[in-house]
Amino acid sequence: MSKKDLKLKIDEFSSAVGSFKGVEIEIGRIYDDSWEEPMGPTPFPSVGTLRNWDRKLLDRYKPFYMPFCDLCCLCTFGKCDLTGDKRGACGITMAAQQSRIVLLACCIGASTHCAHARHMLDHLMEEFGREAPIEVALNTNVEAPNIRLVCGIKPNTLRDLEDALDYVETQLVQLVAAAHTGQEGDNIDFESKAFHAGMLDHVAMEVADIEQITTLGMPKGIPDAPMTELGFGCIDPNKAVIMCIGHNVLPSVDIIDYLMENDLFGEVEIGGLCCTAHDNSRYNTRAKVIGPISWQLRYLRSGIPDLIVVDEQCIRTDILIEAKKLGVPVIATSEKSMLGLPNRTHDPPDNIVADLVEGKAPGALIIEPKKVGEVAVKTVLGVAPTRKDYKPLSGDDIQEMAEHCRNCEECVRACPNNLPIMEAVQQAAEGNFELLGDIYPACVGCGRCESACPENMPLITFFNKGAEERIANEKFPMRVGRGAVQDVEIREVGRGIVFGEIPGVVALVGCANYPKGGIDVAKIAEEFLNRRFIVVATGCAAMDLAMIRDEEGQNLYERYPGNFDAGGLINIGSCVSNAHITGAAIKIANIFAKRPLRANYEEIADYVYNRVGAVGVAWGAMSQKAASIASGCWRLGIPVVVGPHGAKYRRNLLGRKEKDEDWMTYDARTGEEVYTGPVPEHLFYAAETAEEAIVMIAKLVMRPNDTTKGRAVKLSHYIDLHKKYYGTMPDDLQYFVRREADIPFTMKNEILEYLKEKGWVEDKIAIPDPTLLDRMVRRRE
Amino acid sequence: MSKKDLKLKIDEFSSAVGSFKGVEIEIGRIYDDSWEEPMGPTPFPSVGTLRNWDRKLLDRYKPFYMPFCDLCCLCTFGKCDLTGDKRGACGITMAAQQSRIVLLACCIGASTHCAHARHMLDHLMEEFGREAPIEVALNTNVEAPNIRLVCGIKPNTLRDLEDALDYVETQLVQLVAAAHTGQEGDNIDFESKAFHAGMLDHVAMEVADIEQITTLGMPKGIPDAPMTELGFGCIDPNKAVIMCIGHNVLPSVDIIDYLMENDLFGEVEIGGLCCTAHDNSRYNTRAKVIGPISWQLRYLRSGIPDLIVVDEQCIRTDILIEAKKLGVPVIATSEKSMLGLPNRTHDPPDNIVADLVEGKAPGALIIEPKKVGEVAVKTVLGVAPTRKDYKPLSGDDIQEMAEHCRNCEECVRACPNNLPIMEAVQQAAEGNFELLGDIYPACVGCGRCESACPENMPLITFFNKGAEERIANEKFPMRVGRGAVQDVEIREVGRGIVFGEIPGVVALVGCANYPKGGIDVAKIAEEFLNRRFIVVATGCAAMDLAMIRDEEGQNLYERYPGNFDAGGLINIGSCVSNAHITGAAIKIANIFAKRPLRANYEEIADYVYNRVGAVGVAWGAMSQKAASIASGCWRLGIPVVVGPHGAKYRRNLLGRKEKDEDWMTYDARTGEEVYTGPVPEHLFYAAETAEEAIVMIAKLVMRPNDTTKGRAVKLSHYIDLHKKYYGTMPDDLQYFVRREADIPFTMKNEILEYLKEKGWVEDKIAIPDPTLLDRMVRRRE
Amino acid sequence: MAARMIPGQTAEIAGPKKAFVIPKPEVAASLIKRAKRPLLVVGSKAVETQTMDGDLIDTAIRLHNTGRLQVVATAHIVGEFMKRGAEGIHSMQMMNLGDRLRDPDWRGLDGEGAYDLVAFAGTLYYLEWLVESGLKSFAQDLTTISLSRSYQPNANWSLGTMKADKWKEVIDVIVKSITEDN
Amino acid sequence: MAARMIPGQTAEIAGPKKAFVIPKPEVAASLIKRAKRPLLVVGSKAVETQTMDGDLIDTAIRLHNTGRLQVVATAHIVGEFMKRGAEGIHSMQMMNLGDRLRDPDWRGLDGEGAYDLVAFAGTLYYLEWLVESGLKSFAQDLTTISLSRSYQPNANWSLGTMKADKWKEVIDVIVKSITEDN
Ligand code: SF4
Ligand code: SF4
Ligand code: SF4
Ligand code: SF4
Ligand code: SF4
Ligand code: SF4
Ligand code: SF4
Ligand code: SF4
Repeated sequence: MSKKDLKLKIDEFSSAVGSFKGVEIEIGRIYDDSWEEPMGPTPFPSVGTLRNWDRKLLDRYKPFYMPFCDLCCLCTFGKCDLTGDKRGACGITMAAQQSRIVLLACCIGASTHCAHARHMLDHLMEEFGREAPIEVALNTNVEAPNIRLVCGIKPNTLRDLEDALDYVETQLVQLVAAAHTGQEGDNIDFESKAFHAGMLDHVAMEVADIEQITTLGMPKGIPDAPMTELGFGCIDPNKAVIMCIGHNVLPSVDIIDYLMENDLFGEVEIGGLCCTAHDNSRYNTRAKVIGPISWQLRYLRSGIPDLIVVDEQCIRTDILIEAKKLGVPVIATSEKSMLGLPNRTHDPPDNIVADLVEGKAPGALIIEPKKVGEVAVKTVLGVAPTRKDYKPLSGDDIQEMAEHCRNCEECVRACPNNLPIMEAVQQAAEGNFELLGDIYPACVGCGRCESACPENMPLITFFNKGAEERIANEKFPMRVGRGAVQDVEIREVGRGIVFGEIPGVVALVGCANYPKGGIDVAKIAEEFLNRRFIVVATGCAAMDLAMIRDEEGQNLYERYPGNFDAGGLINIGSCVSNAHITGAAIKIANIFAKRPLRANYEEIADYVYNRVGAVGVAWGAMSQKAASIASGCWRLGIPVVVGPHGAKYRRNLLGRKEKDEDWMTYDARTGEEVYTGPVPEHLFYAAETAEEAIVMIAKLVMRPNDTTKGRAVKLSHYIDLHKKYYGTMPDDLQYFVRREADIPFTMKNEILEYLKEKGWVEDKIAIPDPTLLDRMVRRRE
Repeated sequence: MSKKDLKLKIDEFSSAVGSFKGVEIEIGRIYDDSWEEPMGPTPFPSVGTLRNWDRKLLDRYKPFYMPFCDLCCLCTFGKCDLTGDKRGACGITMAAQQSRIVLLACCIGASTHCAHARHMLDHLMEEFGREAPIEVALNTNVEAPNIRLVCGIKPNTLRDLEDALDYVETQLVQLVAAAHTGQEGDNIDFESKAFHAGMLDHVAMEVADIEQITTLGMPKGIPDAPMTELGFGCIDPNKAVIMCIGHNVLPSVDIIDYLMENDLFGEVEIGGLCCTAHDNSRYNTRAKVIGPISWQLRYLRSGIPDLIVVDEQCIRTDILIEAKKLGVPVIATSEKSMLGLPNRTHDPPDNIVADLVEGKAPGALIIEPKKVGEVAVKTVLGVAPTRKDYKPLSGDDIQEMAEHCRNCEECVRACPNNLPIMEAVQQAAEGNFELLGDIYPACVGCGRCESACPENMPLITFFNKGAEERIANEKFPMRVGRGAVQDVEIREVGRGIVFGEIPGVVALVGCANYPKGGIDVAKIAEEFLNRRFIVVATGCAAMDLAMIRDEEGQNLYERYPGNFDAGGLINIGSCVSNAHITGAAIKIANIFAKRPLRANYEEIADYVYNRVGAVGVAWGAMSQKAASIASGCWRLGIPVVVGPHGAKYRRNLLGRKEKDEDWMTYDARTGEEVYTGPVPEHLFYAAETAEEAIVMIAKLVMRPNDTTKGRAVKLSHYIDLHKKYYGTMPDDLQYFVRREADIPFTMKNEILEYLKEKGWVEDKIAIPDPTLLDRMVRRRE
Repeated sequence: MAARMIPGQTAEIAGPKKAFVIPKPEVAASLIKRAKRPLLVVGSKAVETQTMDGDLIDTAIRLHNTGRLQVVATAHIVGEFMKRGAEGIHSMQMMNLGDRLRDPDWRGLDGEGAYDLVAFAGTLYYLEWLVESGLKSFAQDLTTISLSRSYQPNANWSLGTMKADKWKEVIDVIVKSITEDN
Repeated sequence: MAARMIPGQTAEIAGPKKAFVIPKPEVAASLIKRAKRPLLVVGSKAVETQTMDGDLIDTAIRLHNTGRLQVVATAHIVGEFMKRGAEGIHSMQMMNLGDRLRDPDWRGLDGEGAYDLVAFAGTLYYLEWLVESGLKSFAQDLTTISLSRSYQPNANWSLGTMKADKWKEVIDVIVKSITEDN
């Protein structure tokens, strides 16, 4: 399959059938005809193809801009002040500028996954052959819902994935171009372009995860994926410890292979941070998961690692400085992140090992994973013995240092969460490390406090000291990422989700930029698991939710099963596995509802939007990748809730529930436009507190298509949670109760009374066969 | 030619030779074997391939960072304060952050050209066939020096260009990914990546210009390209006036064709701004060139245009607001810049025309160029009569408005060039418009003053009024862009350039963000033309240098011939034509010096760097495209001088002439490392004044390879210009005079005395066969 | 008043248009008193913010009781007010509120008309910074006041950065002054 | 002195670390006088900048003649000094100068050692802004003073924004104070 046409002139051709001269073959677009589904309306959509769909959504969910800066500094006409109704030297307005930055962020995010997928694919095709057949999940025909939906192709082998990447790359370059000075001028068109980038991102992520699942023997969508260990406490510091950071599993795979082949797991511990950790554990559960992105600095400061291997994405860019403090070498493995290290890819391994062990070089760049495997293991075995005497700061050291505190408060001002660092340091100066320890769980580990401190106090190390005991106990089980949701699972739950009887699917994804620590993610998960929502998780969130135990000492992974069903807690995998979450939504439309999938984006998104009660939650969303992932969800009609730092993404996409005219929907049966109420109320929403978020999530799972039974279930959770966290009844039930039967039985009287006050009229809110697409109307009345 | 491997299974195949079943053909990389040159070392280089070369340059020319902002706001961990030695929450340092933004800017720039090339190519292949043979320039074999050099392929037909774009897209996505939070951490590696983006940009530009030259009958490198008219004064306001803005010629081509076919040039005037104007005039000289980017707003305010057609890049994003003030409709033609307009691509032309003429819609988005042609012409013919009564502001109006000035100085504070706007307004309030008129030539037309004015005074219109008379006379001849430099020209001048006897090639390129108006560009050009340098120009600069006349009323295009030879003034073309400038430098190495070209980047760049006395000058460099174009020059060893606003590109790349150890060069003959002096002294340099720039340019053309005769010529210009503009002898001749014979004869005594004072020693500076590449050493002694 | 134009968080700096520092508490009070329809926004940090009255919830209740302004609790904290017996406190989340405040047609929490002044207190610093940034550019007719202990550059008016004790006093003076007749 | 921390160009705002406003001319003078090796940078706008002495070139010559500091002319303007008979004025372009000032090993224009203080006057506002930004982050031990008529946030010390007449007076006081013995 190739999107290029092709003209071959073969001067001489000889094969078993005979030999010929001057054969000329001309072939147009070649599509795999083994896919009987006819081509849908929008194969390989360009920047403008889905604009009408985007504008439908953006008309309901208007951006509320919160400029993160009043200026634009993107060209030498700048800086331009865009405050209020000022325009830049290029004519741009504040609204367009904010959206432009959103677009850029989404392009960076999608490029990151796409570049990662491309890089891995080149490598994996070389190793496993271009024709290696794709295998994603057991009991699954729809192997690549995003690719099928967007591109209109059905990949069978690794090389088919290239066509998807070619397309994504071409489109991304178009989008990046649109951010140039003097290009797009309309903020809503910028938003639409950001949606496009998001959609592309899900294609790229799908490619990336398919590649690695196919070739590296990662779990193929199995609900009972094996358990691995997570946390500081799971690393045996008596072994030589390799710490792998990033998002590209390939170098780590070769480290693990080398350890296996040489039977060295008894001597060497390999622990990972961020997505590399997820993917390592999907590859081999002997690889330990240290923790999410926020643990990088604090784990380094523990002094435990003897070697650091970084690949790409979300690695601390000052890793060399930090490594130097520890006296451990760094191996960089990606052209995207070369860190100024000399390229030793073509040097003999033992030379590199010698230089690293002897400390002649602070690190090495090795692009070839196989060589990384050998060099890393040999190096760590050489380095570890030299670090036996390494001692982290003692309590006395810390007390002594703390005495130099100038009370300048710079640390607090630098802290994104305003943690009481100065106070804790002052306590420490008196030998009391309690407050330091209290900071630990709320701290996102960013190190800005240290960087700001005029006394250069190693504050992260201080917090570690304060939390010593806690850290020793940080050891939790985690089901490894299982990858996609199986077709057979979709078939079983599709009905329940679409009619609302399974109250919703909550996807906990993204990074660890939490306002109050990772524990909130676990609380959110627990609340919805208790209520038998389906909870799926990826990335840092999937780690953080592992970190609470109940009275019996069990964590959520132990208490809830891993199947995609009500009350299931599914670790999908690393960040690229997020494509399986949108994939599952797409598959509900395709497999359960039998909507045509191929290149049929609008219809599927319309289906998901109106029927699938899924909500994305990125409580600590930090990165540009998180921005593009969310953006891909929006275009597909899935609302996303973020934490308060998420407001820094420069705008929310907010519905106005009280504006009846905003919530008109076609009834596909009749063509009539009917009022369906504000469901879902928002498309992108930053909550101030976890409590607010929980209640909002419960509200956002409502869909026009809910049956009365389904709506009643959803409303009962919403009301219950509102009472629990706000201490009051919601004040907006009139928008969600469509008829009496929607009211949860146990609350009927109370609610009817409330509704009467609000002037509620039964049947004002319709329950149509809902669609936003004119063309989905089956007949007009 | 395709970079993909290919496996074809043909179930049935029937042709003249017979018919077969089940043929399976497997083909690896297919290269065109009609190119006998063997493949060089670096075909399709990846992000890291040329890193060593970059580091050699960046070791000499270290970035001096001038942070344009102390913060980073790229992720929700931010904003982070990076001042001094602070690090961001991701660990990034200030230096790396500045380079990261540079990388992003270069990626945006290169993406813009690449996306443009891709978009045009899709369209042109449809119209002219995928197999349309490439024709770039007369008397030329090396049709695509950048593509050959970088990719290692030799394009024969339009479709071959796709391979180059596929490559550029893949690489750009890798580079954008590297800007993600937590990827690259080393500032020099960021710079190297920015160089990579720049190199890719030149490939993309080359593709774009080859496409349009090949298919649209643009001049094929002819020295005597036809003259066209440039300026306000060349538009006949009595005709219906279409104003085309941007960089994509395709919609304009169809407007011109429609005018030709319907014989309407008597009634309709088509004028262009920015590169669309260049390319229109290359297509058909009846299309007029209004002016550079800076004239957009002022030309709009003249009230003359009756219809605005925008395509992409460098268009004012507030064009709809401005158009509304004039009462003229806008046609947008690109998915990159949809401006919120409804997509009318599939509506019947006459419906669109009716809506636009009747003012029912402020504009329309029409993606199909053919339809743009028809709609634009019909619309302008409908609109123009309704605008007959349009009057721009009268002197009385302006005086009356000026009286409301609050003396708040906000206009001046908003002005990038601190022009005395308030004073001029105050004069105007007294009926004296002189100072307003004085602002006109120095103003870059950005409109920020207006936007800042609390009284909303239309200040641009005020300046127009003040310069009324001048404007009426703004009508200059300009030779249209001729495209590439012919191989045969290279053969003739190669020797003179490489040995320094032609003192240098000065390329005046880029945008119009001038510190004191466009006249400086003309002055720079004139100075070097007088001295028989080769002066080439593109983009806005090629327009601005047209705008001075000598006493006989002749401008530079009239006074200097258009051939690529000493004293020639060559309008190369639009921004994408910049690829021909690097192309010419590459061809000198290949054609004159017979260095192998194919995928041989380092050697060619090393040659250009050490031997070709070319300097890029982007006096008004504004855009991200300008950043990437410059970046592509640096990697190829060509220094670039910008105006003072260019310092906003966040860093300069500066040599330190006094550090002898920085200027060591291999002698390819012996392998010895010898001191060759600081030539060229800088790689990227922002000058404060045009005078400073002129002297610096004269200095930067020196190269280690200069013959004594060549060096003497170059030194004489340098000294002469220094005396002229600084009023003194240069104080750094000791770094440039290698032996007595280098000293310009007429100045010998004076200079020898000066050198003696400085302790100059003859022969300290070597004249080797210079190279920075170890592998170019022919034998070791 | 030892007010300083130094923002709470280091990098959340002021843009070209920045809040006037409220020179003394009475000015804040008089801005609020002179407003036709003022709204006090109480954020999620109110419970942990100590004031002379106890915490900021208590202070907000005291202000609420003057009847001179409406009070809205953001996030989930309206329950805190109810626990303490306050009635008529509105509840609306920060994003919903910000989005409506920039809409000149919005009729307010009570449906009676648009607000002309909004004061913020007890918020997450950066969240207030962002919402006020949105209002600065997209609700130019609305007056915003930050009663934060740290300078909030994106408000129209802001208290300067000061110590906790000083701030308590300042808030108390403001409340007293509003409570007083005229 | 009616000094204001408002930058000359609207959008060239201050970052988290910003210049102290020089409270009175004498402070600027005393900073310069106390410096071991001060350098005065005179930019390309000097000729069009009026001072009590005539223009800024004249003022710079007056300062130069005190022997208390070195003077360097940027861009091409050293010729202006020579025309007026000044000797020993250095010439170096802004980029070359900025690049060297951040190098602690640079021995100065006279080869005698590093400067500890650099004062800027008569520059293009934005160019000074940028160069001082570079020095703020990459030459943290160097003290920079802006004598610009508008506040320059990236210097260590800057005059505040003031009217042209006022500025002339201020500059004159500074020069006088430097000229005086101690
Ligand atoms: S947009 Fe970001 S980098 Fe640019 S000026 Fe604002 S805060 Fe600084
Ligand atoms: S892109 Fe536009 S708003 Fe931004 S700096 Fe350039 S001219 Fe100003
Ligand atoms: S490391 Fe923790 S305490 Fe320090 S600034 Fe970051 S979040 Fe705050
Ligand atoms: S920044 Fe350092 S010195 Fe200042 S208060 Fe914090 S810990 Fe103390
Ligand atoms: S990218 Fe790094 S420096 Fe920039 S805001 Fe994010 S964490 Fe801070
Ligand atoms: S339009 Fe001209 S005068 Fe106005 S701000 Fe721009 S450059 Fe200055
Ligand atoms: S901004 Fe407007 S009102 Fe203010 S000084 Fe300038 S022209 Fe006058
Ligand atoms: S030279 Fe610059 S401003 Fe002019 S058209 Fe090209 S990119 Fe635009």
